[in-house]
Amino acid sequence: MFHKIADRFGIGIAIVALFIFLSVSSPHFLDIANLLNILLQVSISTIIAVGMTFVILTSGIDLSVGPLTAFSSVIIGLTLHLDIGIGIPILSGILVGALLGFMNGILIAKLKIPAFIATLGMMSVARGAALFITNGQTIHMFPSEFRFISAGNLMSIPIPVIYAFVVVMIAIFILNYTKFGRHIYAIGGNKEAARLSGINVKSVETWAYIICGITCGIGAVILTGRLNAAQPIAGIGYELDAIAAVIIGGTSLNGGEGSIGGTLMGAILIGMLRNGLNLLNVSPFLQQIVIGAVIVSAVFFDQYRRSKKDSSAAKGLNRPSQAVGATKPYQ
Amino acid sequence: MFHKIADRFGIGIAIVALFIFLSVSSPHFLDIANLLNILLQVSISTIIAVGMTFVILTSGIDLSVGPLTAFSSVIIGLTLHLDIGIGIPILSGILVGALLGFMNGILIAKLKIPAFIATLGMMSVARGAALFITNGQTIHMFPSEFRFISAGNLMSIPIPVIYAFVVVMIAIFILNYTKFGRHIYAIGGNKEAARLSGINVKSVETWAYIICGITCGIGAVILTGRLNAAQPIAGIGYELDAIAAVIIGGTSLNGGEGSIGGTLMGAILIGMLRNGLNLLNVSPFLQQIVIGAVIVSAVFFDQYRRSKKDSSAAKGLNRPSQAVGATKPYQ
Amino acid sequence: GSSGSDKPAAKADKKELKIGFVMKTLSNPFFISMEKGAQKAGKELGVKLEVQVGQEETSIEQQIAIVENMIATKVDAICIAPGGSKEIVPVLKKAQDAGIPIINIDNRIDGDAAKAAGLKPIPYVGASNIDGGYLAGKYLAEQLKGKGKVAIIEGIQGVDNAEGRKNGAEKAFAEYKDIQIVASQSANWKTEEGLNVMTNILQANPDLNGVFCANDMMAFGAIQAIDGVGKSGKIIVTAYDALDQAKVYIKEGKMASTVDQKPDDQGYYGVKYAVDLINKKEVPMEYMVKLENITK
Amino acid sequence: MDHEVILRMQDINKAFPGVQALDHINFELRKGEVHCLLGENGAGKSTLIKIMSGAHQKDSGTVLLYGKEVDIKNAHISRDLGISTIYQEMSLIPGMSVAENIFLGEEIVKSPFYIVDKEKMEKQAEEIFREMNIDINPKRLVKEMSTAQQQMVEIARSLVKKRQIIIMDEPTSSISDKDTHELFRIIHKLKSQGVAIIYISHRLQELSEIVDRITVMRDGQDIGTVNMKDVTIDQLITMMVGRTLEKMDKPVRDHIGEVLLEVKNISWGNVVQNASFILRKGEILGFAGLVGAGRSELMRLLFGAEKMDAGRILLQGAQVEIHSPIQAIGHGIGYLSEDRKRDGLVLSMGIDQNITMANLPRVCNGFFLSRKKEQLEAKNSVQALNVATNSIHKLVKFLSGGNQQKVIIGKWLLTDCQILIFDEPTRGIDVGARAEIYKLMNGLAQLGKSIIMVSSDLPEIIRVSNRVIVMNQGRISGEFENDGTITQEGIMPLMLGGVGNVS
Ligand SMILES: Nc1ncnc2c1ncn2[C@@H]1O[C@H](COP(=O)(O)OP(=O)(O)OP(=O)(O)O)[C@@H](O)[C@H]1O
Ligand SMILES: Nc1ncnc2c1ncn2[C@@H]1O[C@H](COP(=O)(O)OP(=O)(O)OP(=O)(O)O)[C@@H](O)[C@H]1O
Ligand SMILES: [Mg+2]
Ligand SMILES: [Mg+2]
Repeated sequence: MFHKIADRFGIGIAIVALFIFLSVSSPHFLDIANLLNILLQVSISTIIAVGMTFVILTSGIDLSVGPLTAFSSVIIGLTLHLDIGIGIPILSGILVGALLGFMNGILIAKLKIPAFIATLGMMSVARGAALFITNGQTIHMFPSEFRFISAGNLMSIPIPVIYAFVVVMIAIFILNYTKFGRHIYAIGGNKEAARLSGINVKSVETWAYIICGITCGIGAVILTGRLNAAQPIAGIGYELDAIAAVIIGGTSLNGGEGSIGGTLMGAILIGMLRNGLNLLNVSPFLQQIVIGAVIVSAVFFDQYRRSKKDSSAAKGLNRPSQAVGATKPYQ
Repeated sequence: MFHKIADRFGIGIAIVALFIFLSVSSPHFLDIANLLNILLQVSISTIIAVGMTFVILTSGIDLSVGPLTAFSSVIIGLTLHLDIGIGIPILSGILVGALLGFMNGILIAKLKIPAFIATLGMMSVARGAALFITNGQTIHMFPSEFRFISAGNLMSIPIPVIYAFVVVMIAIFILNYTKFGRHIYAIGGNKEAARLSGINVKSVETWAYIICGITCGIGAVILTGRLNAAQPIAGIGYELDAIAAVIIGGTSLNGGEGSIGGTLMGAILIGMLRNGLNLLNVSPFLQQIVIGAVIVSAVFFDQYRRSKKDSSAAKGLNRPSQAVGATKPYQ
Repeated sequence: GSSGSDKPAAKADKKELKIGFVMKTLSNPFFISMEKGAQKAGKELGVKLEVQVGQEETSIEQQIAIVENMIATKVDAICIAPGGSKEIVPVLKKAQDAGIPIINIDNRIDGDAAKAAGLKPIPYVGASNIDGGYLAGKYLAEQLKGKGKVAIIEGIQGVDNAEGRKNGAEKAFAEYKDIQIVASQSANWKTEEGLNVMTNILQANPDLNGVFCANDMMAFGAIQAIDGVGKSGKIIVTAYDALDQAKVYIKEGKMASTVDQKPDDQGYYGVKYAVDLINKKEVPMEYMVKLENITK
Repeated sequence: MDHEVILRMQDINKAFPGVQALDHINFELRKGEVHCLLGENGAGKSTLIKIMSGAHQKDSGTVLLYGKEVDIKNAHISRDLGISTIYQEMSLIPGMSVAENIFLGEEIVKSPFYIVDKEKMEKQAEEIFREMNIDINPKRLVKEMSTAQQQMVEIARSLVKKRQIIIMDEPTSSISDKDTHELFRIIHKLKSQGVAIIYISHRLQELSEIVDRITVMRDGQDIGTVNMKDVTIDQLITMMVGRTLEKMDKPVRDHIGEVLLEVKNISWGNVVQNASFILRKGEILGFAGLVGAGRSELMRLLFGAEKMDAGRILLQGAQVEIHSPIQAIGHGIGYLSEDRKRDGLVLSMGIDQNITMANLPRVCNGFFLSRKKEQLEAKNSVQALNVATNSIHKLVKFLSGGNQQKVIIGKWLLTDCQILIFDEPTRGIDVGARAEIYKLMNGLAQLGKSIIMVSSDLPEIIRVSNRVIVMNQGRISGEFENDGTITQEGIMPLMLGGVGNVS
């Protein structure tokens, strides 16, 4: 069973190894409270990494997730202060994320601007806009209902963790069980073949960016609640975290191959690492060194294991038979 | 003549437009001193973007250029304070850059770790190491010979500009006129084909990262001289600047196509924009919006112009372009 | 994991006390000095410090995570320089609820936010950025005899201390009718950007008389820029943080002043009062380190 | 001819994940012979030659060159041993010039600094092309050239330096008859100079012109080596497929119905000029022409993959707008592109997912994909088309060419298109699979579907089509009803530029 999971998401082994190591070396690591902490701390980055997975699967990239989150957060903050309840602010934050994602999509799918440049530009524009409309000031203090719904606890489970779980589930579902999801993979695998098979490449691509924007909006809701503040400078470095989670999870930057499950593992690996280093009170300078080294080694062992597996399987003599139907778990 | 240049480096038109705009709107822009300023201010980023061009041409990426520069700078600073002259410090700074680049190369070419992850790891490790060996402190005050040779003026031309010029020239020469340079393009164009042509792909790829590391080392020499300080936290955001310059200059993130000339233009565009916005004392919030918008528009017009040109030329001409290399047999 | 079995050593004197010391970053010498002061106090008082920082000054989320982790590891007290004065409140409430005493240093926790969250009063050790900015601005204006063109090089926009210092300086300049602010640009706390931005400001304003840099790091860049146009000493530079190197430049006449927020004192008293809190001794609700404008 | 053995491969084994590609293979190559490797798709031919060229490493076995054991660790070593290779998968660098591609890896350099001597390389390239009797500018970028020209560049690459062994893996699959002719002339010349050539092709007809000996492979094993002059093609086929193939039926004509599609005056630059034709229900319409005649482009325009400059399309008498493949598919038109890896398949996906890609709604329950339905459809297709695979989830990149082609056919069959355009459906496909594809097309036509088949293989066109349209330089230059009287000789002149009986 475990073997199977590790097989599907190679990085699983690294996570388990790290988990065991941290359990042994820190007495606090295994506390339920701490494990929930880890999940809470990775909830935002997981959600955004899910959106990023859609984008990267189409062989794109989104550098603007940090500023998108900040901008959404600022919008949420401003509308919350209008005293119109919490529904509209939450909705408008998510919609604003979707809108900016849509703009990314148009630039990339329709105007054919390389995703790197388009989203780099958006990164700069959205950040500037967030600073501009707030005049650089953080917006503070929100109603407690909002704080509860975005970052409270439900029977001692942090609500952001629940959101992350739901987002992950929906994403897995979309990617594996809908037409749209299949089209995402097809486009990333071979854009021209997808186009000639009657897939509306532009629209699917645009939607990938919209989805990424929506995840930023959801991330912004949680962030705003967690901080009880909307900061125009929030989300610095989110793009690297999200992309790293996606790639550690085995999704290829070339698109077409990868899974949400992998991304989740990637995000958890990073979060667990940061948490563990805090718990072990590793010096901040060394922490950076360790984080870098662990990420690289985790991916290295994953690669290594896969290449081993390939070559050992090859020794088996099975020649292609005409027989069809050996049902294998999808993907 | 100009037409030809604009053709080769599409972004030239955007640069000219921006140049004209700034000349008209700021009385100080056209001063020789200011133009030299711009060149001076882009010298480091140009040099590093040149190294990045090598890497991206092989279809790789190097996220670690900022921390590599910081680490080199710190090494230079520490050795300068040993009072052993300025030759050895300069050399060791550049060698350290080369060494870290070599490590990137090994991780990527030999251990097959995706470039994004390998250099992301290096980014974290090198930054941590730079902070660690300096204990986070900046190293100050260096001999005036060093400051002259790294950042002085030669007949009122800033020496860093000369270095940048020399680096650009050497890079153009290497990429266009040497076997190694051609192999860089070949690898980026079709790695498998290059391998089957007997090219030592691993070695060429590794060298691309070494070169990138060397340019970081050279950048570090200039930076250390210009600041008269060696900071472990220098170079934050360099990677985005360098990659942006390369891509604005028309090099494809997929590798195989692009030029140093384009990269130079890209770096100058960014530098000119920043300088102009400072001269015009544009509010810092707006600056970000403007920078993002200008970069995206510049690339958009470049794309647009090219597509116009293409469609007016023989139909069908660009269809088979993906014919070769697009087929990656058995991945 | 059977870590829950041993009860939290409720301030047992025998057990070494663990104090969580949270700062914004360690990539700024200011915080390194602060840490030194804290370590000094730690050594004197025989307590163990767990020093944790975010990746960057703006990484407030990471600070929150750090505090959450400290609650999990059951530190005996937390001494924190918050990356955001209000953002940090919710997690500090959690810490208080877990019975962990808190000392606030450097950046002051927002009073309204604290009250709204039901936070018990938290002692504060620190200094006012607005006052410091005012001090530096005033000194610059005085040096210029109340007349001239000045520039401000700001820190990262939207960050409390950056805004405070800028606002303080602007307040001082406003008191002199012949002082004109000709440029106000951000260099994101960075030396290299300070150099480039200052160069460009000088280009647009060749007749600039003085500049206030919101931290020393940016001032170091600005000094190189001024050197570059051969106006060393002619353009007056005032800055903030009192780094050692700044004092060197002041001695050389390249810089006029730098505001000393005494980060080492902040760190020292932060830890000291944290230990006092653990030992149920009384501590002042506010201890302001004395700001000092260091000049030649 | 002396019979000195240059290369001997003994007991070679090579496995890929899930496949024993080479199973105790023995092979020998003599000086000055043209030795053909023959076998069905996936038999292991390319794998065998890739071991000689250093692209793959054998798992076990020995390779002897002039009696001495050699270890060919990489492509460089292979070349130094005097072996040059033309790969089946094009291996050119698109962004580089022809001359640079030809000399890739062994560039000519000059002093100072060992800089690459472009002029000299271009001059030598020009000489090679002159010798090959074709007109290619060595300065041109490879990406700007047609597939056929690129293939000629590949061939030129192997002639740069004198080698003892030249390996050619399907060199003629995408070049014109004229170029094929030139290639054969060169092969004869090389042979007379004592060069040994390993030649792989699925075009059995051409073998007798050049081949001396043949080694037949099947399922990774060598079935035997024979002299060309001792065997007939039918015997070879039997060796390859392990059974005798049934004879191909003549095209049936009695089910052809009314006019379904009318194409009027389509133009696109000078690639397609004023092309008009009709297609009837249940008909197989062949498009003949030289490589580069504009057939593929015409089909792509019809399919909406490119936007036409002028022209109209009528379906059952009513004009339709087709500006994108989506619209084309909506009108019941499907297109099997000529380059299956570039335009047809998503290599990183499984067989099942490729098959359902163009018609996902068919395997959906409302909004949701039904895995069950998908597997059922895929299984049916795979069985109906006889795709050789052990699982419908197998990634298509691990299938051999013929089986990949069948997957694409399966994809379009699932769309229920009334009009199917097959562009070079049998390129690189073995005889067995070919026969299956013909049978399939016939079956589809009898079901009332209309088929357009573009092919550069004239015998194939004549065998399969009910009617033949000939194109030359972007124009339709002739049309024939295939009443059993048309011959290659009759069509050829129109392909080359004559004017025919346009009806
Ligand atoms: N790199 C690879 N990875 C996995 N399987 C492979 C690889 N290369 C070849 N194969 C498999 O090995 C077998 C032999 O393939 P090979 O390419 O040698 O066939 P071939 O005889 O050249 O066929 P064709 O006529 O279609 O070119 C096939 O089953 C193929 O799927
Ligand atoms: N990259 C290119 N550069 C120049 N001309 C091209 C290019 N691609 C196609 N052409 C030209 O376009 C015309 C039509 O090509 P098309 O591919 O449609 O021909 P075809 O008859 O289908 O032949 P093929 O068998 O090569 O597919 C030819 O004149 C060809 O030379
Ligand atoms: Mg083959
Ligand atoms: Mg064609």
